[in-house]
Amino acid sequence: MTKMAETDLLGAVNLALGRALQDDETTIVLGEDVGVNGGVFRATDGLQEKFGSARVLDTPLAECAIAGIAVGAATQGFRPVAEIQFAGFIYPVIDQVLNHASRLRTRTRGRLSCPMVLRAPYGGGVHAPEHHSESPEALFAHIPGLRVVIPSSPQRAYGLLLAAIRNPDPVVFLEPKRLYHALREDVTDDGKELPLDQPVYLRQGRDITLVTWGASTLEVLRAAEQLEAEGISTEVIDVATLSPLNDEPICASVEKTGRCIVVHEAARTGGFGAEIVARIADRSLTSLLAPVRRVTGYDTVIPLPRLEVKYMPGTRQIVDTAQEVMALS
Amino acid sequence: MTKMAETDLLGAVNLALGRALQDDETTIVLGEDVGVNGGVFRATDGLQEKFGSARVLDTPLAECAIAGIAVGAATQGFRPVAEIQFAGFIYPVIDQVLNHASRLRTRTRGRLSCPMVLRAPYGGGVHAPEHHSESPEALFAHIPGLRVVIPSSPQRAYGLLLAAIRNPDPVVFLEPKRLYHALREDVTDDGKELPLDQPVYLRQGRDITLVTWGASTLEVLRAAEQLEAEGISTEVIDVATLSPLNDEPICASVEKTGRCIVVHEAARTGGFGAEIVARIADRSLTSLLAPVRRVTGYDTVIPLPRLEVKYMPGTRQIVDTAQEVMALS
Amino acid sequence: MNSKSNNAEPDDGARPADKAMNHVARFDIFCRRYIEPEGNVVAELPEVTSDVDLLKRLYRQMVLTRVFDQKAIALQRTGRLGTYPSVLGQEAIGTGVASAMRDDDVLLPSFREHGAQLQRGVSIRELLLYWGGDERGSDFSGPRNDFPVCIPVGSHFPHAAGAALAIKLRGSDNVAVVIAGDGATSKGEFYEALNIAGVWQLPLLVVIANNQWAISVSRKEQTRARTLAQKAIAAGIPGEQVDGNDAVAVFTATMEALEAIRAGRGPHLIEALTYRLGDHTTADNASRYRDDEEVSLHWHEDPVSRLRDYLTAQNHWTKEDEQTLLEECRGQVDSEAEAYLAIPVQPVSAMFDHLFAVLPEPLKLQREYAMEAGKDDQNGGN
Amino acid sequence: MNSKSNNAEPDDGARPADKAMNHVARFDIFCRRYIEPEGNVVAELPEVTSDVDLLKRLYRQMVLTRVFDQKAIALQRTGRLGTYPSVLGQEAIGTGVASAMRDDDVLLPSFREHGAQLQRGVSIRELLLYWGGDERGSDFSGPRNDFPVCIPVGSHFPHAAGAALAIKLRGSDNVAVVIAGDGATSKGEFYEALNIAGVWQLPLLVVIANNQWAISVSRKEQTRARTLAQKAIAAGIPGEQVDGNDAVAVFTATMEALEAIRAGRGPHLIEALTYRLGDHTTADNASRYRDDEEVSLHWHEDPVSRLRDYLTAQNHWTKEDEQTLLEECRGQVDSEAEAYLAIPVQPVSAMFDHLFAVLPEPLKLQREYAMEAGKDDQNGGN
Ligand SMILES: Cc1ncc(C[n+]2csc(CCOP(=O)(O)OP(=O)(O)O)c2C)c(N)n1
Ligand SMILES: Cc1ncc(C[n+]2csc(CCOP(=O)(O)OP(=O)(O)O)c2C)c(N)n1
Ligand SMILES: [Mg+2]
Ligand SMILES: [Mg+2]
Repeated sequence: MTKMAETDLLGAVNLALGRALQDDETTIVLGEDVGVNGGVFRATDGLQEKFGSARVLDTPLAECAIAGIAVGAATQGFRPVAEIQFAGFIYPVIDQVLNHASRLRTRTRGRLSCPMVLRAPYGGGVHAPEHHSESPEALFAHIPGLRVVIPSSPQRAYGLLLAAIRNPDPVVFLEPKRLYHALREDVTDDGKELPLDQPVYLRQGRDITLVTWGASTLEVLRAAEQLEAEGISTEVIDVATLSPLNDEPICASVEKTGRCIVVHEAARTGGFGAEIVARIADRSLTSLLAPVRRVTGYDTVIPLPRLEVKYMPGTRQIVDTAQEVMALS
Repeated sequence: MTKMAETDLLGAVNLALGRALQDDETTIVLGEDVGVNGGVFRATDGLQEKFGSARVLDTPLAECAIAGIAVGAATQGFRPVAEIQFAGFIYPVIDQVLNHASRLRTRTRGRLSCPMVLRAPYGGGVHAPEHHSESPEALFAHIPGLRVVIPSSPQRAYGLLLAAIRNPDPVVFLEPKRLYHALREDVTDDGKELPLDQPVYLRQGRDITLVTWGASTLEVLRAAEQLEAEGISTEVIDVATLSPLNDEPICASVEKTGRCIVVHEAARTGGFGAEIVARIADRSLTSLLAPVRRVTGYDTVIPLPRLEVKYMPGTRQIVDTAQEVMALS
Repeated sequence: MNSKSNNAEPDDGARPADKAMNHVARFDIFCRRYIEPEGNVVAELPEVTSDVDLLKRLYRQMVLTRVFDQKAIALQRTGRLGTYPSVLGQEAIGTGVASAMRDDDVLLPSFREHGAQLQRGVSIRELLLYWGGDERGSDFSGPRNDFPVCIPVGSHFPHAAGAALAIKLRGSDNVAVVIAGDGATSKGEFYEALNIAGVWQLPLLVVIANNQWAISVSRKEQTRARTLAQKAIAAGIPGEQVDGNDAVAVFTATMEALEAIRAGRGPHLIEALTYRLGDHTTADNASRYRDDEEVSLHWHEDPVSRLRDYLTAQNHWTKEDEQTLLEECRGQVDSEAEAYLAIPVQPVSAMFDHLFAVLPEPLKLQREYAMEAGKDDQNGGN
Repeated sequence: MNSKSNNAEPDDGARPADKAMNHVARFDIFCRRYIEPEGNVVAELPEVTSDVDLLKRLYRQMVLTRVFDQKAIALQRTGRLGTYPSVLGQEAIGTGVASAMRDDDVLLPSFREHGAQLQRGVSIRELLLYWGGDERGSDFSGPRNDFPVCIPVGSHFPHAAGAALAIKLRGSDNVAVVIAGDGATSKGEFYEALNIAGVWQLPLLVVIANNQWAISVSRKEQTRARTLAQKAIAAGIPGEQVDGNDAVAVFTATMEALEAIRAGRGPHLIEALTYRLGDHTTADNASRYRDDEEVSLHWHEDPVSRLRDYLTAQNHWTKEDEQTLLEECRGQVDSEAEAYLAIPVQPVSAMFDHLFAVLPEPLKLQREYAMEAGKDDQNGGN
């Protein structure tokens, strides 16, 4: 059953979950409020009605156990897709992800494995309460044996989430909630996945490479247009799978343009932008015509809504930084 | 009471804890087995006997609560020094550290604060069981409002731990357990702290800057000597306070030498080495004569003891990489 | 409410099959109530509440809480407040618990305990400022040692144990009081903190505001335990239920527990039974997961009208008293709301200024950059 | 062991003061024992253990476990094994529990349950390989779905609930069995997993091997709960104590619990009372924190001699049987140890080869580099 429909990123997540539940009866969905309520964002809307409460399970309020139960079920032949309601509540599961999910295969030399997905809405910019605007991708991207995937459009959300669910290893799938309703596009519910471990070119250009992921793609693309108008041609890359990081396309682009800016919303120090820069400084240093800059959240706690906008890396900062980088070379 | 004595890093930690307990009655020590047993490594040996079980508290087996209790006591005027028995068991406390300890001051605009220290032995190379050889520093170094401090000698362990305990904000203090008994030096128990937020020059040189921290300083210094013998002069910097990172001395050194290698034991991708490289690629790019390389643990789970040595970044790899970097410029 | 006799049959656990089985321990859970719906008295009111003025204070405070709640929702609906969790129907818990506390006790509230915070002396303006999205709302001028509200559910239980440890080490007789919901009892921290508090006999009171729902997850889906009070048994500490819509019962149970704790008898758990009459927050639509009929039935249990009915029946309260009180409350809330709305946004530098006691050198450049970038209102991702 | 009557006074919880107090729930904890020290029978042995061969099998397995344990310690002392946690004195638990399990049940052992693993079909060679520091030791050829041992204390409780969920969803009647120590009951995951298992009525058996110590922290310092069995009450599921040094009691309690669980009656908790006769691990020195005298007293409870004494008294076991058995066990353990010692170290590439199902492209270069660098034995930080 193939349907094409215009949908937003949230709708695409819902489609992919429905498709996975439909195609493979070992797929289950669990989390707080994912059942009757369809998730606080409605990512799981209608799924329990369609697939029953044995496969779409409302859990008690216990994130660590949600992840740990997913681990246990995954080792015994299921493909759990667990939702953490907001990324701010994901920290109690790091232990389960790091010490168990990402290691069970290697600990047992392949005897047991852990094909599970941990989904969570992440990021700021939606005027949410305290602790609801976190960007923790760097914490997960440092964990060997784990994939960290972040979609930035409805189509990519659909295809990457399906790929994540079908992947034989654990995936942390972070959904930029600022994009949930930000753009709509046609998504064909054909069950086709998109490749993991593959950055995506969002725009081809000459002068400068802008590397980003998640909600920041919006600002980066906007900045790219402004820069184009000023005669600066940018190449925009959405990293999509942060870890394991395939730096080939990024380094290839930088070797072409000679300049690079990495943009992300998380705090700068120890953010995943550092890894991108380090790859470039290792592999493509001699191609660089200018310093590599990062436009990111500050090394502060993301403020409550009234000041939040001042924390988020904005289009203007990207444009300014690009101009500065151009001027430096 | 000032005593000078030759001691190892573990002994220095013990001295600093004793001094802090002595000098300030709001200092308390808590953790699993820190009391009668004196800690599984003996870091707290004799402290309960001397300061009583009200100030040196054996806790039940619950890491998340240990950290959370430290948070609660810290807000009410105490200076808790909590021990996590091994860094492999520290992940359940990330939630408490990230969502609470590091934020209470900013959340309350300074009304409450959290002067606590979380100590944990970390790193591999001691043939420990599974889950006992972790290097999680990068996870903490990405948390705004938190300090991450790692000593690499008995003197620095003493001075930095005292500074961490007296600091008005939370500190994660990671002790490289491979160094616990690796070297001895005179430590004067004079209550003098060493400055935080300050990388330390361990060796001055001309040709290449080696940046590192923790147990890897051993290999780096060994490599530096070998390189010296080959006519390559290295500058060695121990970062000491990873976050907030003061990159001035690092960039200044790289601007002098034109070359840099970062060495750490944790997995490479998303490791804190990336941040060091990113700072250099931003601030000191034009001084670079060669790519910046990282010599690190692999992006794999650290193996069990029989294969562990093959995971750890060794002297030979550092020397080889330095020679390569020299050859590239 | 169930009213079995004291020596009822065991509810759970293995039954003795033969001589191989020794009885080792027995536990009982009780539930307390003085005033039932419509203000009828089911048991003589306790000594501590013999003072009518106290009862009136409890009542006034509940009404103030409710008026505040209505205002907050109205402000949110008109875009002048952020997402807000209504406390409608649960006013007796915050009011009853906080009224029994001493000023030098320490409160660690969940995100829904505006009533307790108001009673503790947090101003309406501060509450609105916080829910309006401004950190200064947690810089209370009133109870300086109280915690800000806890958003990550249950993560404040260990803080409460830590605050109680500080009290115990200092040798004083104040108490740390933590309030959280039924959902919070599923989190590991709840049990970890309770267990340690038990071992160390900390001066800690844990109040569970069991409003039967955790967003869309019902109490029954949250745990198979018949009561939440019995979770205290796991920690070897006393646990009891109280009718959380009976302000007198909440106040009395809290008072007695606090006295026992001050006397050194260690931690205590109170499960207060209530019902969330509103949506989970202003971002929620409860009709997706529960019947309006269920909600209507629970209006019958409403704590505010219950105490009013009682006071009225005892001739301590009149229609005029009610009118005056409502006007007072509305006046106070409205003027505080005005004051809140007049508070200008913090400067960009505020992000940095309380991150550390002293801003570390490496962050100073970022602060300067942020101030420069922040001047421009175009900037930022929104 | 305590032997109060069934209708004993409540041990805990508020007592009814007046009419305001309703009794809501009651819970009782029992402890089961058939054979006491010196092999005396305190209660008629249950039907399921009427088969003498079964008792002999239990006994042989305990002896094998003990002989294995001695060998492991000896290997560690001579530098041929890593840090090792002895199971001395606790053999009845692993043996009793695992013997009552079916092959298609799933075991999730703590790090000390070598006895259970042996009974499940993990080979001695594999156990030694694991404790010798080689991941291949967790690639059991026997119970392919069993978990490897869990080192981060208590973190496997949720896995057990997850495995039980898988079983329930599949509709089969096998059971997930998790074993952990007394210390593990202080971890949040223990309660979280128990609670969810209760709500979902999962086929889960939780066995707590209460050996009175968590390294240097005594049972009393671990929790104020009088029993660990009563922690089940928090989750609304049955909990019971069993004399963990009585293999018959452990086997029987497990058997009955498994039957109930298979019949769909949901999760169950067994606290098995025992004592850790050895050091915590070979890296520990227990005399730092407990008296030798305490340890000596507990030798009296030794599960191995207890069952031997019983069998001997019943004329089912002779000195010669014992001699033969010991020789058999030693022979088996020695030859397995030889086999273990002959296993060469894994190649460097092994670090990468099971990290993912298929090594991602970006990691291939690292793998090559590692193989190149690893050739050189000088390399590495040690
Ligand atoms: C750790 C955590 N997980 C999830 C959430 C999202 N969330 C906010 S409130 C809530 C339900 C809380 O239920 P309960 O504890 O009963 O309190 P109530 O809302 O009923 O007052 C959830 C799931 C959260 N804030 N924290
Ligand atoms: C989460 C965690 N914290 C600390 C440790 C270190 N540690 C290993 S065993 C142990 C004590 C465990 O006690 P218990 O659960 O009673 O099991 P036993 O050792 O008695 O079998 C501790 C603290 C660990 N392995 N995991
Ligand atoms: Mg609730
Ligand atoms: Mg134990």
